Amino acid sequence: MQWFDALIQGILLGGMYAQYALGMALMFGVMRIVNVSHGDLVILLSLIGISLASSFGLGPFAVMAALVPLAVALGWILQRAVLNRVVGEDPLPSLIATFGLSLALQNLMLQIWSANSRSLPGGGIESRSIEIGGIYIGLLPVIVLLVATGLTLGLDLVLKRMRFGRALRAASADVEAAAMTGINPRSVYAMATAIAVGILGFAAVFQSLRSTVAPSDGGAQLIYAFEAVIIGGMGSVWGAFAGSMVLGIAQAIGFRIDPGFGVLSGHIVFLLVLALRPQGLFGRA
Amino acid sequence: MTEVLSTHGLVARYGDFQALYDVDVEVHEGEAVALIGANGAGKSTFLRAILGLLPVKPEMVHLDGKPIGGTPTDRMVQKGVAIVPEGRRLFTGMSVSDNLRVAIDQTSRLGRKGGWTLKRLYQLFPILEEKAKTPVQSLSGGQQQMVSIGRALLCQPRLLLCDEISLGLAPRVIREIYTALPEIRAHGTSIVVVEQDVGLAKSASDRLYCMLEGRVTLTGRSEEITREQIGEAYFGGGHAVV
Amino acid sequence: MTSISTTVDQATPPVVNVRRQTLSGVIALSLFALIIVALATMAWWAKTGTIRMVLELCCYIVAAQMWNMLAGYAGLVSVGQQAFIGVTGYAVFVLAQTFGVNPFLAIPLALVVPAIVAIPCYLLLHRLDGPYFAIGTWVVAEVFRLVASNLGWVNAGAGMSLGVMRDYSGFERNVAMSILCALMILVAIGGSYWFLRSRYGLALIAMRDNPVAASSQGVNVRRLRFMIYVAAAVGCGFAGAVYFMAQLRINPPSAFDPMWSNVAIFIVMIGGIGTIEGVVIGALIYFVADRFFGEYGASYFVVLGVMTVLVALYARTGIWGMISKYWDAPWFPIRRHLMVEKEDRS
Amino acid sequence: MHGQQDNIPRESLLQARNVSKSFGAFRVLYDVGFDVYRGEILGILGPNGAGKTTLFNMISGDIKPSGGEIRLGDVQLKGEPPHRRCQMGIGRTYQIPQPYSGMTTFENLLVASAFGGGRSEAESYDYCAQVLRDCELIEKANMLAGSLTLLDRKRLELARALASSPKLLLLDEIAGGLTDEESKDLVKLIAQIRDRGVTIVWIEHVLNALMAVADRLLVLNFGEKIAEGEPKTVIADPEVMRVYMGIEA
Repeated sequence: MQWFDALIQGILLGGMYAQYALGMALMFGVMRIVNVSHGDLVILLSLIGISLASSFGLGPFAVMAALVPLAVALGWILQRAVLNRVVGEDPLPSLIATFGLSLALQNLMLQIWSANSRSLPGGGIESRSIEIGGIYIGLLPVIVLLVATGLTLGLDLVLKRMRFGRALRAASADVEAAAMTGINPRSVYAMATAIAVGILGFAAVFQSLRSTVAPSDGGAQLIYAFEAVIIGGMGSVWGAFAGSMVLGIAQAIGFRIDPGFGVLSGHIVFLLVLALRPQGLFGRA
Repeated sequence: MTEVLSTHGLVARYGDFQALYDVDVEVHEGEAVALIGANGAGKSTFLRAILGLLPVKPEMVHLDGKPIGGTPTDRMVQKGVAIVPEGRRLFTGMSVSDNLRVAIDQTSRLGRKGGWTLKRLYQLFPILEEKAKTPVQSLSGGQQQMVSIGRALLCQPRLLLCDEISLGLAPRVIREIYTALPEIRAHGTSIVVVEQDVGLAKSASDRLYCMLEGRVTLTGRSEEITREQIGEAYFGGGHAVV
Repeated sequence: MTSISTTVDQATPPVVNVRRQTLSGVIALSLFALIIVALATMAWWAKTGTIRMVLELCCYIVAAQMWNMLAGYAGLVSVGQQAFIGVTGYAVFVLAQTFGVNPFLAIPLALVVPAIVAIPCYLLLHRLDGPYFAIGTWVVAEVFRLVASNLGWVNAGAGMSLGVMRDYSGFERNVAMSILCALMILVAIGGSYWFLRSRYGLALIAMRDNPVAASSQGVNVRRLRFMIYVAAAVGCGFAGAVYFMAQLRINPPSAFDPMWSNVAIFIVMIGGIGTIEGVVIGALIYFVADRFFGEYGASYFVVLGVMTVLVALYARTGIWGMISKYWDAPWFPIRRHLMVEKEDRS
Repeated sequence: MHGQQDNIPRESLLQARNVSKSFGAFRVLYDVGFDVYRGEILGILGPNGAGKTTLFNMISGDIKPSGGEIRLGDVQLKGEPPHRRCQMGIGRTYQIPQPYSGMTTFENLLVASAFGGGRSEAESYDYCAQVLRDCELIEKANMLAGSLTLLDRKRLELARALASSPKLLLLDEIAGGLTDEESKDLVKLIAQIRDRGVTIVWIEHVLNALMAVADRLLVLNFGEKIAEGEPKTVIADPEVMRVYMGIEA
């Protein structure tokens, strides 16, 4: 029973991680870029959300309504101003640029919001839970999981069905050939990053509802997103989703064994996947 | 005849290495021009330079008499220049129809009009309709080439650049593909074919240019140029072709 | 190829001369020797505070040079070298404090640890592509931090102190630190220079320029990358051992602090990746900036971050790259300049 | 012709048997088998996309065959990484020159000499200077390889392959774009290399150059061997004429 509970909690936790991982999988799939400041962007958005909530007395969903468009704009600017200049064969420039960005963002946040942990008041939804057969399931984690599933489904549909999705897939298969078909790679990239960061707008609200955030937390979120993408196997949004579930379950079970072992057991599953199935659990060999 | 495309002293380099030297080529409306030459002669580089994939000065390439050298590739496509690239360069992981849809998407986004529709394309290459849902990577080489040509046609080009479309295909398939060229020209599209196969190039073109070492060494009407002239231009002075 | 020379079958080809050193190199090398001596004798001419500051700078230079060898030559971009810094730091504390080994003997002994630990790390991580490799190294460093935080015999999250150092007088400690500084710089900068000048340096640069061609020319690219990774782990370990010995305290967050990577990357990128000169320049800039602006804390790091972004966007070769474009006077010349004599054959 | 006499028993240096290669559904080489005899120059002809370079890549170890086997003397090459094959005596050039652009011409050769040829550095200096002279690159010894012209890059490819002291030298289209005079000199140089005991396989489009020096020819089309043997006989083959330049005989 205890382990079944851990499994459920793990899946719910996975819903949170999926919201970080989707954007990372998208950006890597399309541009072969890993944005090191991915986690810092979540934290930045969270802190902006918290400030909005406290200054204007907004509820969590109003904050989300404000935050997601802001995140989309942020992503678009990030791509136009920085990443479009460093996309290319050599992974070093993009890595260094986003690394520097991460350093700057973290310290900028420290300056503005101080090192204190904060959280978003949720008006009670963060503590409500339902009991099913002796297992307490938090309402908020369920919402998180549902939103994550919806986002994955939506992104998958966009990629498969929409004009923009086709352009994105074309650019990720062969960017030069895509340009030869009339696609402007830079705008497609900008849209991709706008979506990737836009998803972080949702993640930021949920992250700051379910726990506290502090300027230095970004690194951890980046690592979770990264682990989920690798565990799931690069190449598809559902791979990233499934990888997030595995990571969440690994952490939840580890946490049951020993509270100090939670995050570590996620890392260990990641390293095991790397050792035994480097293409990822659901990736093509 | 009016000129669709012309290059004037076109020079292109990869880093420190100069690949094209003062190349002057012109393509008239409705005309088919062949570009021949050995490997490394600069034929593909020439196409890449036109398409904005290599940095060139604006005045080096004219489209309809206006300087457009160095315009980004996607904008060149919008201006009506499409390419069937060497090696086909299809979007792997996507179906035949999705590969074609990408081109349709872009022309409709930009409001470019033209005579090519999916239906018409399927009439030209009926096999593609049959394989519409098949992922492109599991097609045969010839079918892949048809997708690549189809994708370029759906960009509604006024000028179609074909880079070694016979490469690695069986003679029967090559014939099949080359018989589509007159049909394409019938739409008023000018064509530049880059070929290694001299016979094919001669029969498919009105005029031809032979390149060697980044320079044009021979040009003239295709039916007037002799095999000996080509041999000399192809390999450098003194060599006879077989 | 107008005249194929008849020397193809000539039994004794003319002896050729190859120039390896330049005037600028000789000057720089003399300065380098002077600096090593100055470092080694710091205890006799500098204050304890200065020695500590210089020691910190030396540790950063070593970490930066190791990152430079990894990212600038071997194409292995790591952001997790703190794993080896921390592990070796801990090894020194365990050896000296728990097992009573002489602390100065403990440093060379502890260097075995990163060498061994690096092997499984590399075997796991080398499967990851460019940017993923980088984050992978970070995960490994996090694993080390978390393990150290949970491990009872290194006192878990509370960390350890190096009480045994109290057996030595302040002067004795200063002497040790001075000599260790000199040794570190000698090994990291001198050693890298020696390596880059050797035949392996040829292979390393060839591999950086074109790994496929290098391997078809007989260079074992996979082994060379592996060797660099292990060597960089040991180098970082050396810095970690010295740094934490001077600190007298170690705990998981400080031992495995990602700050090490931040600083190393800043130094190398600003100075100029893929050159030793770049590391020296970058380290000096960092040192000066840290002295004057370090007190501004966070905003100082914002500036460092923004500068790193700008370098990645507009000046990939860093300061030394810009200098050497106009001024061909390397401080650490590694070229082999063939002296071609005008052949006086008729 | 410097060809081998038929009455001398020929010793096979390289054997390829049933070699095939596919990339996904795309078949590049199919069931190709041939021998390269010690001391000969084997020319390989074929249109673009016939699988010639793929064949070289499999001999040098850059890619793995999908089927079949390749032997060097008595050694099965399967599983040997490229650097080992180079040390075993297989030297190659690339069709698109692959210089170490940040190193000088001289240093480019040193890498091959020290690692492929197994020489000490001091020995390499003399040897590489000699190879540079032979390949007419000595004047450019201290230039960065990245700034060489295409012609010099091709020379560098050949020089670098020679610096690794190969038993078997694989040349991938090194004559393209040379003037007539230059290509004659190249032929002379290649003959000299062969006379020093190096076995050569040469992929080339410049037919006259190949005809002047090859002992045998092998023609590929669509990944299959369509002809092999005495150059004059092979080139007169109507199938070869049709395939090679699309000229109906």
